[in-house]
Amino acid sequence: MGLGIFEFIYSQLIEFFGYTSFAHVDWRHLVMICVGLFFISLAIVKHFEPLLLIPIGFGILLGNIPFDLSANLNIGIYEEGSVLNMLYQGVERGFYPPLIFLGIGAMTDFSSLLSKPKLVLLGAAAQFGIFAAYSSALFLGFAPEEAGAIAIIGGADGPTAIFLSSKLAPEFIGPIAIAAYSYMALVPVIQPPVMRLLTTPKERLIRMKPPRAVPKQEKILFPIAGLLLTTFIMPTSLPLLGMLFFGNLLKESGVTNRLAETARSSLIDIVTIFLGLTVGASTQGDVFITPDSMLIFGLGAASFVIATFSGVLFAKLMNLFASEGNKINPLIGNAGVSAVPDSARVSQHVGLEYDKTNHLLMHAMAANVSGVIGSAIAAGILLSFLT
Amino acid sequence: MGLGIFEFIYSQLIEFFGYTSFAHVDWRHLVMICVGLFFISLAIVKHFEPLLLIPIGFGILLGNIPFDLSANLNIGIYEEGSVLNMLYQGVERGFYPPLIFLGIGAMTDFSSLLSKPKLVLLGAAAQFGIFAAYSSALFLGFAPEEAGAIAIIGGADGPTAIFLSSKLAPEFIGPIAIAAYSYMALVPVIQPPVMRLLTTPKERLIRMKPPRAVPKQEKILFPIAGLLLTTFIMPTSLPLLGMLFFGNLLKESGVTNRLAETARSSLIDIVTIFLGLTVGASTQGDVFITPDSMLIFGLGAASFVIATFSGVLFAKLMNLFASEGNKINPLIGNAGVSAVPDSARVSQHVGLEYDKTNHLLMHAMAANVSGVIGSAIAAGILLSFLT
Amino acid sequence: MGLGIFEFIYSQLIEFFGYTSFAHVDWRHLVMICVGLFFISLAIVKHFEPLLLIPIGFGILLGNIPFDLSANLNIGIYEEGSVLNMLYQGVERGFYPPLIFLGIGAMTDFSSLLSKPKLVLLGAAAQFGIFAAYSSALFLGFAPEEAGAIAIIGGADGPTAIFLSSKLAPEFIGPIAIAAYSYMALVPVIQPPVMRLLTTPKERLIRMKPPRAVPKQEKILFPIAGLLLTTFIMPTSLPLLGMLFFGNLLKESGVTNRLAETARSSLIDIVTIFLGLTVGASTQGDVFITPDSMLIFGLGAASFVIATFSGVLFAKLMNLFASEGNKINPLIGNAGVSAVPDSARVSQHVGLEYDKTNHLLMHAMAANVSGVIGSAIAAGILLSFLT
Amino acid sequence: MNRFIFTALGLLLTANASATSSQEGVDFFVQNDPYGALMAILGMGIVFIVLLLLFLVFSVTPKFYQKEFKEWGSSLLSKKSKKEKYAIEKPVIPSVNSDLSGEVNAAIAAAIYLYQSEMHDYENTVLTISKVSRTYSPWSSKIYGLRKVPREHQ
Amino acid sequence: MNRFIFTALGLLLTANASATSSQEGVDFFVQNDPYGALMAILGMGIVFIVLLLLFLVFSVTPKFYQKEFKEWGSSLLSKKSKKEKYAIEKPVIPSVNSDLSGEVNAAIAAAIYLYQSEMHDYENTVLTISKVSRTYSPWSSKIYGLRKVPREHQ
Amino acid sequence: MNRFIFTALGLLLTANASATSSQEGVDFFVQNDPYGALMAILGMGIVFIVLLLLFLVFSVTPKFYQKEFKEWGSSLLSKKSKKEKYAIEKPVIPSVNSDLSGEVNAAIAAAIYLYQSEMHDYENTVLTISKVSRTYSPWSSKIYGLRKVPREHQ
Ligand code: NA
Ligand code: NA
Ligand code: NA
Repeated sequence: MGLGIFEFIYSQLIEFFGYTSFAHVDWRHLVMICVGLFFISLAIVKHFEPLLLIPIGFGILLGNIPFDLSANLNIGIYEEGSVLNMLYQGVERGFYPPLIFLGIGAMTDFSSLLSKPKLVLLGAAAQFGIFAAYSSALFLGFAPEEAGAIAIIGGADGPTAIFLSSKLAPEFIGPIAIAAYSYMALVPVIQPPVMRLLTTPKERLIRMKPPRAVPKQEKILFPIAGLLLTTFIMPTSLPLLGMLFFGNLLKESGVTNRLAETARSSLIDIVTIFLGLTVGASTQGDVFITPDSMLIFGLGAASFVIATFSGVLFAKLMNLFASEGNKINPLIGNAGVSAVPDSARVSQHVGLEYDKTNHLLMHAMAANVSGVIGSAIAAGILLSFLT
Repeated sequence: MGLGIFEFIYSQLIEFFGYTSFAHVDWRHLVMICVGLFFISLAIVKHFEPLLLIPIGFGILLGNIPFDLSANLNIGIYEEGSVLNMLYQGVERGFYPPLIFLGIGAMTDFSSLLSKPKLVLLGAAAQFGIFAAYSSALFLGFAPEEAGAIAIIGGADGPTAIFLSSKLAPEFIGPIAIAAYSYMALVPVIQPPVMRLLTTPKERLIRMKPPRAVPKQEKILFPIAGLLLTTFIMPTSLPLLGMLFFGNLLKESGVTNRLAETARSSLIDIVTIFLGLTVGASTQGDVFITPDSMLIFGLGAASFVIATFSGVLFAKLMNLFASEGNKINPLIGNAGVSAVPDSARVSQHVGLEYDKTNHLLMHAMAANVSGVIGSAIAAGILLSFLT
Repeated sequence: MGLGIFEFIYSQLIEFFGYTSFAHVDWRHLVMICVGLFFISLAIVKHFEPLLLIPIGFGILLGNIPFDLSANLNIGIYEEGSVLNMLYQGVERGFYPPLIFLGIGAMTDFSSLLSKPKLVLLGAAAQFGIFAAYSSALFLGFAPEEAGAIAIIGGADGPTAIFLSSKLAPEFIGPIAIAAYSYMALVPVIQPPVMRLLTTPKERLIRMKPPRAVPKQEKILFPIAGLLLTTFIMPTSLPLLGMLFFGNLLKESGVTNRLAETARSSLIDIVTIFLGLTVGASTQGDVFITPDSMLIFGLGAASFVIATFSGVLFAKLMNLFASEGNKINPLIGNAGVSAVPDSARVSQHVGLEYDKTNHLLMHAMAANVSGVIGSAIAAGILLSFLT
Repeated sequence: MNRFIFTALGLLLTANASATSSQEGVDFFVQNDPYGALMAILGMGIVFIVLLLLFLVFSVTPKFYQKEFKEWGSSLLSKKSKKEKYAIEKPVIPSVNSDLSGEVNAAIAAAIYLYQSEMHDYENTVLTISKVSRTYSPWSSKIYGLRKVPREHQ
Repeated sequence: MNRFIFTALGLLLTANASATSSQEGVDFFVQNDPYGALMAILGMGIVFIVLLLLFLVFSVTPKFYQKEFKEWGSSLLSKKSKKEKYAIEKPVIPSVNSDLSGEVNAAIAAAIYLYQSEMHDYENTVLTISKVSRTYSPWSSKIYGLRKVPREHQ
Repeated sequence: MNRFIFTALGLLLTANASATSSQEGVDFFVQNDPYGALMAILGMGIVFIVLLLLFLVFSVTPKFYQKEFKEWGSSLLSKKSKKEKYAIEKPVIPSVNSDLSGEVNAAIAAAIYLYQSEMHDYENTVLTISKVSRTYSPWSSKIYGLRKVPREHQ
């Protein structure tokens, strides 16, 4: 009987072992766990986009704790009924990105753009990274819808990327979102070399006129006129731009402060937590580590570089037509890619390296917020043409 | 080949044009866009109910940017899967109104009512506007359920109107909600003439005893006893009144301040943003501008006027039975319609016109919050009888 | 004709009466209403867990206002489409408990545990209450899944109990949740006698070394290592522990304060309101007052007592192997059951009775938070073995 | 005639009436109430009944609780809460009887000015009003005037 | 050749073009745009058109509104709001023409230092920037420097 | 007998065990564990294993990180963060060794008084406790005492 008990306990331990992650783990889970740990330490040590990298990084850990899927335990992100799956619906259905845009609208001051409307064009030029990535993705054999979803990484805007890929290529949401957020965090590493390469020493010292103070009425008018102008031409950018301008009107109207405050604090925070965590958790090693994912990462990096190129070069092009005193410092061209506000900060940093009193931040912000609008329009175009 | 390219670009431009709103717009969209702009400027310039009119007004803009519905782009409020449609579920299923009532309960101080319980009857009298509108709607040919949903506009309470119409006549939610919120915003315009018409100069100078300070225990008892008394008689008012009294208990219990604080800030703000935006967006010109909508607007105006009449006249009736020194200033009768707190403010304003030291606000608030309870009960009655 | 009218009104009154709660109430509703009132007064007068008892108590009132179910009014918690039913989904699908754990993680300082890791074992020992209750429930004739769900009451953790019972025995969510929360509120009544019974006067005076200050790096490491260690062995505790450690990383990382702040304020408050209210409302007298419910209550009480026993006795056992100066005051053993933070406060109170300068709170908190982790693991085990 | 009224009342008070199915609600009103008169009478009747009940209960409550509730409360509560009770009730009695002093009137006027000029949403007014109501017990006015208002404005 | 351009433009400006069904979108691009060149041209074109429109409108707006809008506004608004208007516009004109004084430069530097050292999320930067932008009208700088920054840090 | 234990341990440590389907979980326990004894042994065993692991890891961590982690950290971090590190660690060493001074005891007593008298929810206690824990490094106590408490009360 003593033997019977031990046989029994033995079988129990086997049974128990089958429940643990050790029975299900493979190298890809471990690789992804390392990626998650890397994201978390990047956020904590280097302070790169911590509001995104901490949730995504921890989400990667959550998503890569393997278990017995056949047991119907309802705990994995791809199992219906699990809490992660419920929260993931907001990503899969493209529900979170417009809410994030609502919050961003409620916290963004468009004064810099209103003060110098011509800088808006830098935000247009940098979208070339998107369309170059679209061509490259086609060339690498992706279907047009997939190519469109991948291309949007070049928009340097996480919510836009998630929104568009949820519509065009839901199977690629994970790698596209991870690529977009990773490169957004790495903007301070990616952009400066390109900026230095394309500018002359003289150009880097160009001083721009300080922005004027923008009266309240213009700020109120902006979200209203902005909505009508952009969405009448490209109605498919409505979900993103509609919410962005709505949030901005809540902020600027002056009579709905409490709504604006909630939109830019609790609401956006809750959505950020859920979005980051589930995007991270969607990267289960066994479905995430694929050749396609690697191609997507490569295309993403290329599109960021190309977008920076186009932004800086277009600033130089605009200078050909600008009178003396109205020249644009091409070091703000990179900010057109969006990646708010990191790319604007990069402009400021690089600018200060060459002239300690030349503050480019405000001008770069104008290009920066235009880049957000520009890539939301580009997303609308891809959605229109590829649906 | 050069010709080929231009032919091609030509066909592309046609294709592109088909995607823009210009290919789909008609006069009704433009009319609604003007209405939306009017609501927004009313809120900003005149400060009429901005927390409602800004989201609704901007929502009207969003909802009237037309696009190619046949393309299944999933961006319109009536297309399943769009973010606007998801947010609209809370309106369509009557989910938001109880949450708004939760927040209102958590921010309302019922002291004024507890201090002078007899003013509660003003809140009953003003509900006559609802039933008069019901008769009128029947007379104009609406079916009983539709008539019930339309009649509730006279309750002067937006969430109640949305809740009841979502249950009785979902196809009319849009016009009913817009009518209710419009007239609530216009209370300062609609009510004063009626009040002046029905009162004598002497009546307008009646001074009422200051309200007593209400002990904490009574305030705690109120939501509990209020719930049991009202919902045992009319259980169908449970979704609204249950939440209202729950919010109030969170506030008054003194031991759940953090829950009350969240209910009356983040929670109600988030719901207000979503409710306002989607109610506005549900007014797509092509489905909204109909003869029925016009009738609904007319009935709504009439019921507001009748409700004000009944409130003021009932105050005068109560005075017939009141001893000297306990008379009610009939200028607070209008506040029984609810439209919290605008109608109470109207009482205060009109009262001050005739006597600069006679503050009617506190007394009007008692009638005002009773009006909220009264119309929630009326909604319960209509729901009971017409389901 | 006069008679006709009265006959008509008579029939109307009968009709109306059929709509009121008076036509549907039975003694069980009234009993439950008294229970609800008792919970509310316990919270207000005795300050026992008011954040739980006020919503649950008021929810019990809401759930026991009876009405004509056959009328399809869509107002009851068990009727699809009602607002209560929608909010109840978060309980039924086990969606709220992980969100509560997220908030708890974001507000919990694990320093006390990190400072004295060996106290973690008290949190393990107290879980014996769970498994003893499991045996007892089997003995009383419950099926294994039901027994598992009932047993988790001994974990003294409301969200864990709701989570597990939603997975194993959804039909018992109501009584299990009510039992768990009731006994958690009654911890100051249940535990002290057991603690006095099992300890000698000398033991009660043991002084423990003050906890050391824990460096920031260790605090950051804890949620990450904690996640990997616990969920690799028991992946089914992922939904609860994953969220707990995620919330804690948001708090400790130092770079995501705004997310942590939202998680521990608006987010947890909103979920607490909804969870409490709907758990309360799910106790409709006619489905709640059953012999099974009574057995569940009995088993719950027993498991709380057994858990306290095990915690205190294990502390004494650990002292057998501890050197002088490293002894544990067994008065903190009870805190291993979790019931955060009430059981830790009980340790402090009872400790002060015997020595006015011996503060056990910090040490008890270490056992307390370990108890939370311990019962989440126990829930994972039951879920694994019984699914 | 009276027979019916009494039977109806009797039925209202006893609980053995078989509840009629409300499914037929709409049909019934379609046939019997083409002008909405019945709905108006029943509706206003019920609204008045419910609110009259509220009126009656909360007219009686203050008297009731000032005797019974206090005793019950004091038997339940510890000495600590006695202090609280006084803190709550002391201001009550004088403020009920006293006329509005000039000072209080000024506080009301100021509060009203505030809400006229800048407060436009539900919460603010309600809070303003609750502040006004509290200023009737004069020594609490300063706290609310100084501490609460700025926090609500943000 | 020009015929096509004009016809296309004409069609863009008149509203009677029958919108083509977009269902065929993907198929179309599969067949006609294997390298993405068409998408690039059309896409960049549309992005530039939309943002050029924004540029044009908001280049014109300030001039437009400084004449018309003000009059329309002043006819609508009461005397109270006149004060506000001045408060808003006074700082505008000098700050546009004046060069950056040393003091303002210092304020910018301080703000930038702040965001470099501790602010790492979107909101903070945006707020910092909006604060910097406001410091161009010097007398508002103190308010923002002292009151807002600590509140945003928590 | 030992054979089984070692084989079991071996299987636990190697990863080639075929995971048994857990679908049969309930059936298994119905047949083999009518009194719950097996569940109790396995359950308590696993709970103890997991928490023992936590205990072991976090007993070792402090020593480990005080050597290695610091060096790794200092190689990664710039000079700016050196200051931070000192700010964090200075209070650590003295507070571990020092006995509780009277001052600290008073702080604890005050904190405990606070939570006894007015704080009744999870968060407040946890926060109180975290504040108490921080007062062990005496110079931080004032900040928490003055700045945090009022904010958490609201
Ligand atoms: Na962009
Ligand atoms: Na009303
Ligand atoms: Na526990």
